Amino acid sequence: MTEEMIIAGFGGQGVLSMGKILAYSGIMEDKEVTWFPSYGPEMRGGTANVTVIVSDTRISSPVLQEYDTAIILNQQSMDKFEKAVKPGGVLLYDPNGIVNPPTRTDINIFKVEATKASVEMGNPKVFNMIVFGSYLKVRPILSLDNVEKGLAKSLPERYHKLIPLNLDAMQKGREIVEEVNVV
Amino acid sequence: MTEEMIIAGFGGQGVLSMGKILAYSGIMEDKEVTWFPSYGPEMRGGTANVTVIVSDTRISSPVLQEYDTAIILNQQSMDKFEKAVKPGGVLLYDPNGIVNPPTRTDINIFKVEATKASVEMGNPKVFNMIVFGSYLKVRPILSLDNVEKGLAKSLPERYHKLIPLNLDAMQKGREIVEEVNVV
Amino acid sequence: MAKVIGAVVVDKEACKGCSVCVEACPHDVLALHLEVNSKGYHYSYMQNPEACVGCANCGVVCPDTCITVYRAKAS
Amino acid sequence: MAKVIGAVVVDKEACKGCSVCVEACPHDVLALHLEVNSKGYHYSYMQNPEACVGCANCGVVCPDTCITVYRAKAS
Amino acid sequence: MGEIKLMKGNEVLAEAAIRCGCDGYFGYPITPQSEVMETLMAREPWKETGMVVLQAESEVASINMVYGAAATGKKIMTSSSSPGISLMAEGISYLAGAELPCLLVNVQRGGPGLGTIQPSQADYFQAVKGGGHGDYKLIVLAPSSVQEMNDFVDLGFELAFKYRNPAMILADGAIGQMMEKVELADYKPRWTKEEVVEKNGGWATTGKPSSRKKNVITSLEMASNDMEVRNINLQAKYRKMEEEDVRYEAIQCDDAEFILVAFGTAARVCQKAVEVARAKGLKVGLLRPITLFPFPKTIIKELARKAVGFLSVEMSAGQMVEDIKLAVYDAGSNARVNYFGRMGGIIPTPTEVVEALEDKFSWELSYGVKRSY
Amino acid sequence: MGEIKLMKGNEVLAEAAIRCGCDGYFGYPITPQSEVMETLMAREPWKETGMVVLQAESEVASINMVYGAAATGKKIMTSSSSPGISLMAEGISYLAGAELPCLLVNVQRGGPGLGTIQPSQADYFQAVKGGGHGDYKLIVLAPSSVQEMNDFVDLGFELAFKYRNPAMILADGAIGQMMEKVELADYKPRWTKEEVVEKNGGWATTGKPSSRKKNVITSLEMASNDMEVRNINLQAKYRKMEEEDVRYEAIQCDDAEFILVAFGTAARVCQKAVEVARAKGLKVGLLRPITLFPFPKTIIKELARKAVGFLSVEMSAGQMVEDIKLAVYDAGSNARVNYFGRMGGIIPTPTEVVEALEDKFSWELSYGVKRSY
Amino acid sequence: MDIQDIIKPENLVYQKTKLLTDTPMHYCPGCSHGVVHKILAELIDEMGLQDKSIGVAPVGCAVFAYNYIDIDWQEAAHGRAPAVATGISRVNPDAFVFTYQGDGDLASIGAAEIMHACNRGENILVIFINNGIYGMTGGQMAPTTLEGMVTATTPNGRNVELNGYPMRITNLIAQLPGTSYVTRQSVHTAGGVRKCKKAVKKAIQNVLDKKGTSFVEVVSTCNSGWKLSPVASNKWMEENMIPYYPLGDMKDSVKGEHSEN
Amino acid sequence: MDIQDIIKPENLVYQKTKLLTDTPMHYCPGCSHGVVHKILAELIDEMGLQDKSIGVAPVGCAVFAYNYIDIDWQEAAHGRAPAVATGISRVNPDAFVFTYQGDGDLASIGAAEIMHACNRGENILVIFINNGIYGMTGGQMAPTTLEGMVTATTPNGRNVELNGYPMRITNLIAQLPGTSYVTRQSVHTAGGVRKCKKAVKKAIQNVLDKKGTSFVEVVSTCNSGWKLSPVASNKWMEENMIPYYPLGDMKDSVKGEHSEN
Ligand SMILES: Cc1ncc(C[n+]2csc(CCOP(=O)(O)OP(=O)(O)O)c2C)c(N)n1
Ligand SMILES: Cc1ncc(C[n+]2csc(CCOP(=O)(O)OP(=O)(O)O)c2C)c(N)n1
Ligand code: SF4
Ligand code: SF4
Ligand code: SF4
Ligand code: SF4
Ligand code: SF4
Ligand code: SF4
Ligand SMILES: [Mg+2]
Ligand SMILES: [Mg+2]
Repeated sequence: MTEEMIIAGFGGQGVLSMGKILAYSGIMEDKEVTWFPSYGPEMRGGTANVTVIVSDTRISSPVLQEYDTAIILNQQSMDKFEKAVKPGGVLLYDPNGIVNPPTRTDINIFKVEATKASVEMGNPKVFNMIVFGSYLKVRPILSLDNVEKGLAKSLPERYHKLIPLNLDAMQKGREIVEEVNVV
Repeated sequence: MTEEMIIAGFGGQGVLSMGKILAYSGIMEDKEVTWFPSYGPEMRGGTANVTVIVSDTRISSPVLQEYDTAIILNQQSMDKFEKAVKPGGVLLYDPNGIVNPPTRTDINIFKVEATKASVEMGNPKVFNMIVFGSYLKVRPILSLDNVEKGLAKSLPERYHKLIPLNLDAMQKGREIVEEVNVV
Repeated sequence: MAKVIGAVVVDKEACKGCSVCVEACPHDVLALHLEVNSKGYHYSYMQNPEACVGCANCGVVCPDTCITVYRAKAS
Repeated sequence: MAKVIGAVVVDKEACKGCSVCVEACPHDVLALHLEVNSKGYHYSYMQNPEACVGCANCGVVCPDTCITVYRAKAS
Repeated sequence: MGEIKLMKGNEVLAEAAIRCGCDGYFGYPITPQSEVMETLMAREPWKETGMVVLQAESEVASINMVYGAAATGKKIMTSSSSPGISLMAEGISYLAGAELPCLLVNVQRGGPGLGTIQPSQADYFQAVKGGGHGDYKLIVLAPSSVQEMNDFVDLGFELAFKYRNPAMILADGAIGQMMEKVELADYKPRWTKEEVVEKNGGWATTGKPSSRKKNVITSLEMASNDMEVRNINLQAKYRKMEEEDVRYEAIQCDDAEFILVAFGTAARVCQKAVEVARAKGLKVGLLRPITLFPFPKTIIKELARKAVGFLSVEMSAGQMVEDIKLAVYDAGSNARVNYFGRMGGIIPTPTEVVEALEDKFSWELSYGVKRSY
Repeated sequence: MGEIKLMKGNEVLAEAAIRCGCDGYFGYPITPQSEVMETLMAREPWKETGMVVLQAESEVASINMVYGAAATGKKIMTSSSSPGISLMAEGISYLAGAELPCLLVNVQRGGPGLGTIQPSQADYFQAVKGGGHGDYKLIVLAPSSVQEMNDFVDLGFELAFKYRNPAMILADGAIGQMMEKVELADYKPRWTKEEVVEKNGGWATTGKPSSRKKNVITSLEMASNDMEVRNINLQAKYRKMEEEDVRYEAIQCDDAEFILVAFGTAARVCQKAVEVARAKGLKVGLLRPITLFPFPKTIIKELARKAVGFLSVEMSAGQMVEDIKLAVYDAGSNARVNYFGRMGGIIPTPTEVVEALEDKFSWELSYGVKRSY
Repeated sequence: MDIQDIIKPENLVYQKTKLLTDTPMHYCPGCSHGVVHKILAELIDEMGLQDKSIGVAPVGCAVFAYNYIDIDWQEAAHGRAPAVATGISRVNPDAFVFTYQGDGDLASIGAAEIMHACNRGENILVIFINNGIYGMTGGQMAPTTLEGMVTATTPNGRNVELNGYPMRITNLIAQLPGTSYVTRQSVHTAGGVRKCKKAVKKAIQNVLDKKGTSFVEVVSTCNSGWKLSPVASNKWMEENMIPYYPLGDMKDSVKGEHSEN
Repeated sequence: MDIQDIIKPENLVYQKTKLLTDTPMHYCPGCSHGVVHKILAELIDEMGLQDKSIGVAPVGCAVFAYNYIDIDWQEAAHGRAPAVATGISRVNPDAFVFTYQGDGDLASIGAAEIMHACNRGENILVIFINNGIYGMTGGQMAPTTLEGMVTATTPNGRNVELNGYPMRITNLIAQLPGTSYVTRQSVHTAGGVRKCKKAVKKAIQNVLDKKGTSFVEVVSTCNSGWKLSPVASNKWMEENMIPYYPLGDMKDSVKGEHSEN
């Protein structure tokens, strides 16, 4: 199994930490992982993205041109990464702020109203965990057990009390994700 | 004709400028010349020397290990350069301050009491020209005409009035130089 | 004395929603909009247009020079 | 009050003939020798040894620390 | 087994430094390696192991702080990225000239000039041929994973002290910025004052006791003869490194007709390229130099006897390819050496590498024999 | 014929700069090249031609002053010696990245570190492979006489402007310090403001008139793609230099079985060595690269077809020898390439060179044939 | 009167100067850099200096300044802008040359270059953006970071014992005989912006009059680095930065006048 | 009493300290460097610091200082002695670390390093030999060269318009909060030498007491560079250098005290 993915959105949406939890969860399942962020000043106020690879075997390049899965959280990232999803791959997005939704017909497109749901849950900070939950629903590459362990590992001790809230958010994401049929 | 020589003594004895006049005189005679000084802080208060090569043909290295002629003006230089004169070559020295005079028997040794003579002439500054004169007596590689031209070239305009004095000093050197027989 | 009235035009797409103009306005004319522009910023707009006196403070402090200011004598 | 008398020993070979000690001596004891040492320097020596009071000024200012100073009560 | 963590290459450098008993880090922020110092500052090792961490006013200052601290016989390091390393050129030449053990890290970005902050390998020449003046060599280690970022800190210090020579970890922005699983080393205590004196008291400026002559750290010799002796000794040391401390990894080279040669991030890509090529039926292997100096000449010479050709895959305009050619030349082989690379911060893809291989060796691939001249 | 003078290499650099219409010199004192600035300051060219001469606070400042002034399209130069050139590494990489024409002079001394002030050629790698970070090349000219110190100032500027690239004169302490007969060039006027705009207004920061877009001098590209394009363009420019501007001198190479390869002062020595060797009946020639980059590969390839072997004679531990080997390798020749050199400020003697030749090629000299592997 | 009646060309009182390009600035929302750029652009326009101006951009957040003001620019190596400007100005004595530098650039890595350019009295304007931090590289300590201030390299606050003291480099600059006008300004209020503009105008005029180096420090915010909102940053700056870096002219004289010390 | 009666061990009042080695100094006759070396050697001996001392030699005439004082030494790159000393001192907090630097080394190429080491309050002693010239390289202009002074690079005298102003860097150093004791001395008279020694002693004690950076400028001669005899140099220095660089303590406080500016 090898999952090559990108998570892309605004800085501040928790893109990098979502990737980190995913990678840690992979480690808990004894997989090889790489996590490679966009870096540098272009991040400033603009977009942030991270490439995550989870694999059973040694991983070659941490930087990719094509992805099995793209999680897309703003319009700029949609413009940049929709075309980079491998045929047959997955594109998961939050429609909030997306003016031009994806149009490809050779990939599987899912949408999750995570912004809305996080506001409903009264905590915009769990936004990324809702997205993460919906991703795992669509691509069940890791056991939820190990994801919980990964979460614990990637959060500093003092935030461990927030784990249940995060798990709830993930559950929410599993529930609200829906497939989109491009016509 | 190729003359490979070193002039060595204290800083302040006019070693470098003697070399320069020699080289300029060479140019006046359409010869190739190089003039290569010792340089850097070791000069400070210590010894100074210059390697001069005058040749009919293109000159290779400006730095030499062996010399046709060595003009030696203090003990340190004697210690360093007596051994570097080619067999059959010339060593010319001023005995002032020389504690250990040269001992080689396979070279031609000349001495010139230039310090003394310059004091007698009432002008210690012409010391180097006395030495230069004696050198040209021993090694008449350049015509005196061209030496006079070389002198004019190497002195700034405003010192040209000193040329006759310098020529006198050279004449003095020609007169007082004497061969030394090592026994 | 004729009353001076003003108005500003905010370049909505250029605005980064920093709120510096909001703070700088002596007459509480400006506010950040609930909506975001295409870059995701809550942009500045005239919430109380009638209060504007065209003093240009907002324009002067805006780091992205998004604000054009007009002033006229009230007729 | 017993008169203090001094004497200095100049390391002739180490001396560079800079004359700083000569200048520093309050009693004009020192001078540069007409002779040179093996490095060609006119070295410092006690020209007026009787005038020395052993104040060590010469030693203190000598950059090459060539001067050793002695002082005794005149007997 | 040591502690397992998910960490960035840059963070691991900091962690490994603390754990291997490093005494001091001096650095100046620059992307993409600022996390090294940031991690150290957050970890506050001065409270834990006594390790000193100081943000210098510049890279020029950093490298000279390293000089001063390393000359006291302790384990000292700095890190920077390309333009910052250039500013260290004089200091590095001094360190090499004075034979001071220390660890330098270059997390390379694209040049020349201010360039880009994206990963690059275009400082290979600077690292192995000498960015500074004079004849000198650094021991250059090229990690290709976060784990090696961890391991090479200790190894770097070990080699640096073995030879009294600066060692450099030549990484790139990708290895510095990416997170991978890493097994951390156990803590080694810092050398005590006594241990420092015992190990390095023969040359280090530890304060002169009456029992020994003064120790002087310098790279200056006024007399050319003395300076030449220094140089001869340095060269002898470098030959010894070439004999004793070459490191590389050879992957599927045994039956390979074509050898990809790549280090660092490019080697990661090439590993995949080998898979892709083998799947196509091409007999391709990968030689990954781990020490860039001393360069793995001997294995290249050996491989040159059997292989049809080498493809040097680099994130530069082609620098290491020269060292491969030199090794092949020395072997008297007529194996062909080609280059493929990307520049300006771009990492090549495995597919590109295989295509380049097929393109550059199209003749050999058609005729299946070594080209003869 | 121009004015004939007896001058030091360093003095001539200054004189030639004034005469060729140089607009500005920025430098910092260092032995063995301080006479360059000293001569300029004594000549006061600002009164004569308008040329500016400024003593900077450091070499780091000098090279960045060169950057600023050169970016306005004028003829700007600096000079230094080895440690000072190392300090310029970042600035040189910036100059190359921003493609600024200018003239740099390195009057080399022995390294590494503070080293010695005596002549050396150990900065060859630094000059031709890149002391700074990133993929870039300088045009490198190696004078071997005071006359060439004169001639290469104008030539250096010419090439620098032809390619919008920094050029370097790589001299050494011997050439800088020695006096020889030199024929000075006639005065060329400095470019007027209009001429500067006409020639370089397309890129130089001359002040933006409304008639053109703003000119920006930078080496930065945030996007890797753009940075790669810059690099590709740079590489294309370097290939063009290799095609159009290689310079060398071949002495008695026509019938030579053995070729000495040497530049600068070492080439002077080798010229004598050729005489000595020929007197012994050895068929020896001398190839003197004048441009070290672009390196005279083609002639080496040609010579490699006939010659038994090459001996690279250097005042370093052996640096240029690698470029000779690379050229021979590219030629597919099996001519042998050896190295002989002295370090630390020592100039080899002609006799030593001939002995080294006889020693290193004793096999070939006995059997008179090319060694086959 | 309706808004649309006011928004008419004849009522225009403030708009973007044409010397600011259309390229959107890459700065974080609320960053002081944008305001200072605007001041410069306006003055270069108003004073008719576009064809005489050569700007020197630093390495720092303002590295892309060259994209925003429509004049010729050079991008200098980190800290070396004063040397670059010296080079330009010496061979183009009639150009209006200025550097635009951050506190890391000017006071840390470039300390020697700024001191010496000012000591030589280079005929240039120096704009010094003191935001107490390294903005571009992600918020590390700068020489001007205040005691106790949290940055990426002082995560527990600047400890002066370990990290040294916040440096008032402008005070030192003012004492160098090569400088003629040295002032400290801020741009966080409309009044501040207007005052600062006046100061920069005077500084530019000094350069045109060849009076030596003019130096304008702008005490600024870096809300990203400070991890505060732009508005909160301005407040924090007023309460913390300005007391340590008090605003006002520090020197207004002619080049060559020696300091008292 | 005969001279030979006076020259007896029991009458010895002044001799070369044993911490000065037997290597003859390479300095020109009468050069101030030798005197300052002697002061340091005597104090290190008297204060019992030989095994704690690590000296940092500059690039400049004093590059060979390590040959003359019998302690451990490091030879630093030109201008970088304060960074080198910082490195030493930070990882060896109990060592007595000092730099010995010339005016070119400290005030020109090394301006950033000295300012920052002093600003951080590194616990080191800085000896600053201000002879107004670059001695080692043959007498070029230094930042401290006086107006009108002839050097190899100002053959017609320093013209402040072209070459900038003589820099009183010590005055600036004194204002940095990291310094505790900053003083300016001279060694051209016996009294001066004794005073200077006292100052250096105090400075060393400050370092031992971890009070921050101590800085001793010694206004010096370079008779070779000045092209005067040693004695005439001393006179010239008194008449020209000292008025511009007046002697005396500039700061005597504790680290962390801020300057007035
Ligand atoms: C030689 C070198 N060292 C370090 C860097 C990394 N770097 C880029 S900007 C910067 C500091 C920026 O801070 P400042 O000058 O205060 O500007 P700001 O971003 O705060 O406006 C640093 C350290 C670099 N590009 N080059
Ligand atoms: C990087 C570098 N630049 C320049 C030099 C040449 N250099 C050696 S000493 C020196 C200046 C010495 O002057 P100063 O520091 O005043 O010491 P002094 O000799 O007067 O005691 C210079 C420029 C060098 N060695 N290294
Ligand atoms: S012009 Fe003045 S009153 Fe009107 S919005 Fe702007 S700041 Fe407020
Ligand atoms: S100051 Fe400018 S960018 Fe900020 S909110 Fe107001 S209009 Fe928008
Ligand atoms: S000890 Fe005093 S009196 Fe005696 S020679 Fe020396 S300075 Fe003169
Ligand atoms: S001060 Fe010392 S070196 Fe100078 S003359 Fe006196 S004894 Fe000799
Ligand atoms: S990081 Fe700071 S200085 Fe840079 S743009 Fe953002 S707010 Fe401005
Ligand atoms: S050159 Fe000057 S500083 Fe150097 S030793 Fe001679 S007198 Fe002293
Ligand atoms: Mg800043
Ligand atoms: Mg000096």
